[in-house]
Amino acid sequence: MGDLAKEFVTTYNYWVYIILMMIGLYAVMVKNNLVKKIIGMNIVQTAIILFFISIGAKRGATIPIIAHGHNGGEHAVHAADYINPLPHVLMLTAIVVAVATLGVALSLAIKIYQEYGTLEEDDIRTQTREE
Amino acid sequence: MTGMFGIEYRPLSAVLLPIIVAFLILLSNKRPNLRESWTLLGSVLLFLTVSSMSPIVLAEGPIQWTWFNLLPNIDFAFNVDAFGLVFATTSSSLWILVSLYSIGYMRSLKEHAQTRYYFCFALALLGAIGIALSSNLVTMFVFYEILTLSTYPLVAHEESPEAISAGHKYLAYLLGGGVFFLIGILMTYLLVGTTDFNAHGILSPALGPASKLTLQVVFFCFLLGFAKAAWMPVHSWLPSAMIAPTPVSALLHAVAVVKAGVFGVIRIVCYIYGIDLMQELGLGLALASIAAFTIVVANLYAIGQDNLKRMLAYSTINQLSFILIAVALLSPMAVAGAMLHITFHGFMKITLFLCAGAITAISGKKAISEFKGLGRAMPITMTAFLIGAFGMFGAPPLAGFISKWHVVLGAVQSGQLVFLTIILIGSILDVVYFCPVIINTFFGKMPETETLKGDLEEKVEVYSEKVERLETKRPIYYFMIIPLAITAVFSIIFCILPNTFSIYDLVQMAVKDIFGGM
Amino acid sequence: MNWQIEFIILTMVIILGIGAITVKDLLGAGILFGAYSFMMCLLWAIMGAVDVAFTEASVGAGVSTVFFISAVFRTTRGTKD
Amino acid sequence: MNPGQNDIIILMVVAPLFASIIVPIVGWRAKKLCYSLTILAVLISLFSSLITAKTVMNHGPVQYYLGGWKPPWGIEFYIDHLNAFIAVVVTFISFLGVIFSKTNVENDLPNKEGAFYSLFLLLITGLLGIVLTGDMFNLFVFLEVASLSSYALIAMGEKGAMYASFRYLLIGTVGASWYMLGVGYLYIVTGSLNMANLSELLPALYQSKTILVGFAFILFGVGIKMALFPLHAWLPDAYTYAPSAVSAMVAPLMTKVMIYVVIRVIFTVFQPEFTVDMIQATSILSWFGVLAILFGGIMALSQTDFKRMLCYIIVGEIGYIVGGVGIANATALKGAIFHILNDALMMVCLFFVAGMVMYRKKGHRISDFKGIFREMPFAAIIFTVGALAVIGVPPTGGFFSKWYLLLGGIEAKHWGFVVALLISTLINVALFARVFDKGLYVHGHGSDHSSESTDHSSGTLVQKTPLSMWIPAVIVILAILLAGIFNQAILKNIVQFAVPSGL
Amino acid sequence: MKAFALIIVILCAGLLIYGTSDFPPWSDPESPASTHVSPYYIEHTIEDTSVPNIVTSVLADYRGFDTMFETIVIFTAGIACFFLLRVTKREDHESRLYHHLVTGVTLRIKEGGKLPDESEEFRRVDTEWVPYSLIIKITCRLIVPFIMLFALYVIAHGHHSPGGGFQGGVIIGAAMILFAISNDLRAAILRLSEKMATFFCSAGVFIYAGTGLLCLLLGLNFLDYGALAKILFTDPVTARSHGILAVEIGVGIAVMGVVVSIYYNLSSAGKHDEGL
Repeated sequence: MGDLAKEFVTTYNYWVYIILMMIGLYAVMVKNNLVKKIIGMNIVQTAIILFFISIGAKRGATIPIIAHGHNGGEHAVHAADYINPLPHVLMLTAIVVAVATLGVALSLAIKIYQEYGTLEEDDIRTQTREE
Repeated sequence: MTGMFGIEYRPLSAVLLPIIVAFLILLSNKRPNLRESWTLLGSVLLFLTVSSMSPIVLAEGPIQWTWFNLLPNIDFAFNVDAFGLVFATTSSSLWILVSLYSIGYMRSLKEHAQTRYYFCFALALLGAIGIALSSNLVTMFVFYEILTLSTYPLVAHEESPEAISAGHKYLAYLLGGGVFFLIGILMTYLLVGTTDFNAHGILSPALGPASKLTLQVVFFCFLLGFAKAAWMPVHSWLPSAMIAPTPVSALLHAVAVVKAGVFGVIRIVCYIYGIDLMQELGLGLALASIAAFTIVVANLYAIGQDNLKRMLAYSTINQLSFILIAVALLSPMAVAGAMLHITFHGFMKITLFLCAGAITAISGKKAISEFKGLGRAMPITMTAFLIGAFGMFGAPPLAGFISKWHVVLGAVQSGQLVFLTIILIGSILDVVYFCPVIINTFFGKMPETETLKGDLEEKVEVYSEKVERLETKRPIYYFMIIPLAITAVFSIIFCILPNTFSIYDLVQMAVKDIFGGM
Repeated sequence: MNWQIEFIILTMVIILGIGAITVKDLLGAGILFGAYSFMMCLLWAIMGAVDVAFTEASVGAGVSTVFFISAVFRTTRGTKD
Repeated sequence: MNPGQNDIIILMVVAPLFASIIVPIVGWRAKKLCYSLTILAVLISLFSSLITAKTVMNHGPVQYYLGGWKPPWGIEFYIDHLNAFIAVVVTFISFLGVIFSKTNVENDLPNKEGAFYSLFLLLITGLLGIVLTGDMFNLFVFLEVASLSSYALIAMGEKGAMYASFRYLLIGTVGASWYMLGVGYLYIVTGSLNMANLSELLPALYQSKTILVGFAFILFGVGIKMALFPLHAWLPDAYTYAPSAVSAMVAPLMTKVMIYVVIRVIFTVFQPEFTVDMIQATSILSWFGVLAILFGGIMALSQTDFKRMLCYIIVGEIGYIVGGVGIANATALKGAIFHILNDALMMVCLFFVAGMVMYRKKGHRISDFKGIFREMPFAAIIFTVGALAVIGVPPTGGFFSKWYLLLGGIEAKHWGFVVALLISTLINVALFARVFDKGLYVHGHGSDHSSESTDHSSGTLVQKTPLSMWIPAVIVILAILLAGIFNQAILKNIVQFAVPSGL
Repeated sequence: MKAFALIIVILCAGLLIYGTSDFPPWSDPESPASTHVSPYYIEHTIEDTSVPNIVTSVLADYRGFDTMFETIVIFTAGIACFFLLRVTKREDHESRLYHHLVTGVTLRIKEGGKLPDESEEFRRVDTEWVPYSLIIKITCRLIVPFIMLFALYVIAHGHHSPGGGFQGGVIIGAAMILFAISNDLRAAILRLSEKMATFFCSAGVFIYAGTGLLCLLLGLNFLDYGALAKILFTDPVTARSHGILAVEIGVGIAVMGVVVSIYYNLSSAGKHDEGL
C-alpha cells in the first residue's frame, strides 16, 4: 500500500504541476482583473519551478550540502548521495526572475489604475475604444 | 584613352550622368534657370556620350563594363551592343528636345513642383538608359523598377484625385508586372544559372531538364512583366497615364517607358529565348496573336476617342503591338523593322504628342472636336502634326514607311500572310482615326466669338476671319514650337537617310548577330 | 509518513491556487497567493531543495505578498471576478 | 588560442552592463553625461562585436568559458558565423538607436534620463547575451533581462502604452516560461543545458515524446516572443505606443533576435534530420510564415497609423524570415539570415522616420505625413529609401534577401511561400504609396496651383530636426544601400557559413 | 473567450501529459539528469571551491554568469519600477493629515492650505491613518535589528548551509519593509533614502560584475575567481571560496536595495510620501 501510494504521489507531482500550470494559464487568459492575471502568471512560473525541482529529486539522496564539508578531502563524495543541485540553482534564478517580473507587473498595474481608474480589463477596453 | 571618358567607362558615365543631373536639379531647387540649364546640359552630354559609343560598337563590337558582383554569376554590368544603342540613342536624343519643350510647357502653364518634375524626369532617363545598356536581366530589372517608380510622381503630377488614382493604376500595373518579371528572372536563373543576354538565346539548354510548358509559362511571366509594352489586356494604364503633363506623355509614354517594355520583349525573345527556341516552343505565334488582337482592338478604341491625348495613347498601343508582331514573326527583316520602328515611331509619336501639348498649352483645347480652324492659328504645329500622322500609317516620304516596309517584307519572308493582312488593316485604320483631326484642323472653321483659355494672362478673342498667329505670340512658346518642328523634320530625314545617328547600321548589326545575316 | 504530508501539501497547493484566482477580494487573493507560495516552499523543503525553499519562503511568501498588498492598497480591492 | 585573446568577446556584454549600473548613479548629478556614457558603452560593444566577427571569419568559431569552467559544467559563449553576424547587427542597430534617443528622452522623460539609459543598456545587454550564449538556461536569463527592460521602456510611451505593455508582459512572461519548460523537458532526458552538448546527446533520443514536447514548447515560447502569427497579438499595440526612441530600437531587434533563437534551436540544438525530416516542424513553420506574411500585409493595409502599419509590416517580415527558415534549404536560409540584417535596417530606418515626424508634428498617423516632402525633405528621403527597401527594390538590401528567399522557395517548390512573398511585395507598394501620396502631393484637388511657394504652412515650422536624429538616419540609409550593393561580400564571407552544415 | 481559453489550456495539458509519458522514472538515481552533468558538481565542489553547499558553489561559481544576470534581472526590475512609477513633481494640492503632538489632535489640511512646518509640534501622518498600536511599533523596532543580523548570517554562512546572497538580501529588505510598515514610509525613507537604496542596487551589481572584471584583468576568464589568488595571496581554491563570498555579498546588497526600492515605489505609487 505504502509503495503504491508513494508511486502515485510521486507521479502526482507531475500531475500537480500540469494542473497548476493550466490554472495559471487559464487565469492569464480569462480573468478580467489585472491583479488576477498577475497571480495567474505567477502560478505558471511556480508550476514550472515545481517541475524543475521534481527533476532534481533523487531516491536515497539527501540535501545537496556535503556533510563534513570542512575537511572534505578525507571523505569520498558519491554523487548518488546528494540530490541533483543543478535544478535548484536554475530555480533560484527562476524565482528571482518571477519576483522581478511581479514587481514590474504590479508597477504597471498601478500606473494603469492611475490612468484608467480601474483594473478590470473590459472597462479599460471600453475606455480605449471610446477615444 | 583612360580615365572617366575611356571607352570602357562610357556606359558608366552614361548611367551616372542622369543621376548627377538629378541631384544637381534637387540642389538648385530655388533657382529655376540654373535648374533647367542642368537638365539641358545633362541631356546634351548624355546624347554625346551615347552617340560616341556607336562608332566604337560598330567597329569593335560590344563595350562591356562590369561594376560589381550582384549575385553569384550575376554582375551589375553593362554591355553596350548595337540593339541597346538604338534604344539609348533614341531616348537620349529625344531627351534634349523634350527638356527644351518642358521649359516652354511648364512655364507657360505655371505648373507647381517643377523641381520634382525635372528630378523625376532625369531619374526616368536613368532608367531608360540603364535598361538599354544593361547586360543581364537583373541589372535590367534594377533600372526597370527605377523607371517605374520615378515616373509615378510624374503621372500623378497634377495631384488631383483623378491624377493620383491614375498614378495608382500605373503603379499597380507596372509593379505588378515587375513581380512577374522577377519570377521570370528567378526561373531563368534557376534553369540555366545565368541571366546574361546572348544573341543566340541562353535558355535553349534548359529545354531538356525543364518541360516545354515550363518555358512557355516563364515566357508569359516575362510578357506580363513587360506590361510597359501595353499589350492588351494589360494596356489600360497607358490611357489613364495621359493625365500627366504632356512632355511626360511625350517622352515617357511614347518613348522611354513603353519602348522599354517593347525593348524588353525583344531582349527576351531574341536574347534570352533565341529565335530557334521561340520557334520550337511555338511562342512566336502566341505573341503574334496577342499583338494582332491588340492592334485591331486598339485601333477601334482610337477611332472613338475625342480627347487627343487619349487617342494618341491608343495609337501608341497599336504601334507597340505592331513592333511586337514584327518581332513575333521571327524573320530577320521583320526584326530589323521592329528595331527600326522603336526609333522611328519614337520620333513620329513624340511629334504628335508635342503638338498635342502645344495645342493644349497655347490654345487650351483638349478635345478633337474643338480643333476647328486651328490649322490656321498654329500652322507650324499642325503641319508637324500632319507629318506625324502620316508617318503613323507609313506614307512614303516619312520614317514610318521604312520600318513598315521592312516588317511587311519580313512577314512575306516568314510566310505569315494572316499577320501581314492584319498589319495592313492596322495601317488603314490608322488613317481612319487620324482623319477627323486633320479634317477638323485644316478644313473646319473656328466658331466665332470663342475664347481661347490657354493664355492665363490675357484672353484672346479669335475669329474665323482674322486668325491670330497664336504660336508665336509669346517668346516662351518658341520653346515648344522648335522641338516639335525638329522632330517633324527628323521624321522626314529618317526616311531619306535611315542611317542618321547610325541607326540603320546598328540595327543591321544587331540582326546579323541574332540571325547571322539579313 | 512522508508521502501523506506531501500528498496533502500538493492538494493544498492546488486548492490555494484555485482560491487565489477565484476569490472576489484582491487583498484576499494576495494573501492566498502568499499561502500558496508558502505551501510550495514546504513542498520543496520536503523534496530536499532547501535553498530553493528558503528563497521561496523569503521571496515568494514574504516579499511578493507585501508587493501584492501594496499594489492592492494603491489601486482597488474589489473586483468583478 | 590563449585565453586572453578572446577577452574582447566578453567586453561586448560587459561594457553595456557596467554602463547600465553606473548610469543611474551618474544621472543624479550630470544628466548630460548619461547619454555620452551610453554611447561610449555601445560603441565599445560595437567594436568588440566587429572584432569578434573578424576573428570568427578568420579562425572559425570561438568559445569563451565563463568562470573558466568547461562546458557542459560551466556556461560558455559559443560564437560561430551566425552569432557573430547577428551580434554585429544588434550592436550596430543599438548604436544608432542610442544616438537617436537623445531628443526623445530629453523632451518626453524629464528627470528619468538615468533610468531610461540604464534600461536601454540592459536591453542591449540582454539581446547581446541571447545572441552570444551557448547555454539554454542562460539564454532564458538574458531573455528576461531584455524583456523586463523592454516592458518598462515601452510602458513610458503615449497614452495606451501602459496597458499595451502590461499585455506584452503577461504574454511575454508566459512565452518565456514555456521556453523554460521546454528546456526542462530537454534537461530531464539529457541532463545537459549546453547547446553543443545537447546537440550531441539528442540524436539518440529523437524518438522520445518528451523531446518532441520540449521542442514544441521551446518553439511556442520563442514564437510568442517573436510575434509569429497567430501569437503576434501583443506586438502592434506595444510598439505603436512606445516612445519613438524605444520603438526604433526594440521593434527591429527584439523579434530578430528571437528568430535567431529559432534558427539556433532548429538547426543547432536539434539537427535538421529531426526538425526537417522526422517531425517536419520546419514545413509547418513555413506555412505559419506564409500566413504571417499575408495576415501582416492585409492588416497593415487597414491601418491609419504609421507606426501601427509598420508593426504589421514587422509581423509580415517575420513571416518572411520564418518562412525562409521553414523552407530549410541552404538558399532560403541564406536569404532568411541576410534578411535579418536587412529587415533590422529598414525597420530602424522607418521607425526613425516615425520618430522624426512625431517630433515635428506630435503624431504618427499617416495624415501627419502630409507635406513631409516639403517640410522635412530629409525625413522624406529617409522614408523613401526605407520604403523602397521594404518593397524590395534593388539596389537596396531588401531586394537581395528577397531574391534568395524566392530562389529558395522555388527550389523547394514551396509555391505558397513564393506567392505570398510576391503578394506581400505588392501590398507593400500599396502601403507605402499611400504614405507617399500624403507626403508628396500637397496641392491636391486642383485647388491651389499657385506655383512653387514654400511658405504654405505659416508658422507651424517648429524646431529643426536635431543632429542626433539625422546622423543615425543617414548612417542607416547608407547601410541599407551598402548592404544591397555589397551583398555578395556579406553573403560570401559570413552568411554562407552561418547556414547550418546539415543542409 | 472562456471556451477558447479552455480549449487551449486543455490542449496544452494534453501535450504536456503526452510528453510526460517518456519521462525517466521519478527520483531515479540513474536518470540522465542525475548522471550526466550534476555528479561533477557534487564530486568536485570541495576540491574546486571548498564550498560544501553545492547549490552555492554551482550558483556562484560554476554557473556564476547565470547568477550575475539573475542579479541584473532584479536590478532591472528595480530600475524599471522607479522608471515607471516615480513621480518627481511635488503635488502640493493634496490634502494631508497632521498630528499635533502636544494636544493629540489630528488636523486635516485641505487642498492648497498652508502646511505647518514639520517641527516638534506637528508630525505628518498618513491620509488613511489609524492610530498605531504601540506594542507592534516597538516590537517591530526591536525585532528589525535581529532580523538583519540573521540576514547577515545567512549571507555569510551560505557556503555551509542553505542561504546566501539572495535570501539574505531579501531578508534585510524585508526587515526594512517591516520597519516601514510598522512605522510609516517617511520614517523608513529617513533611514534609508531612495538614493541610498538605488546606490545599493548599483553597488551590489557592481561588486559582482567588478569581481568578474577583476578576474579578467588578472589574466583569467571573466568570473574565474581563481585569478583572485594573485591578490589574496592564497591558493586558487580558497580564492574561489572568497570570490564566492564577495559575489554573495554583492548579490545581497543589490537584492536588498532593489526590494526596498520596489517597495517604496509600489506602496506610495511613486510619490514616496505615504506608504502602507
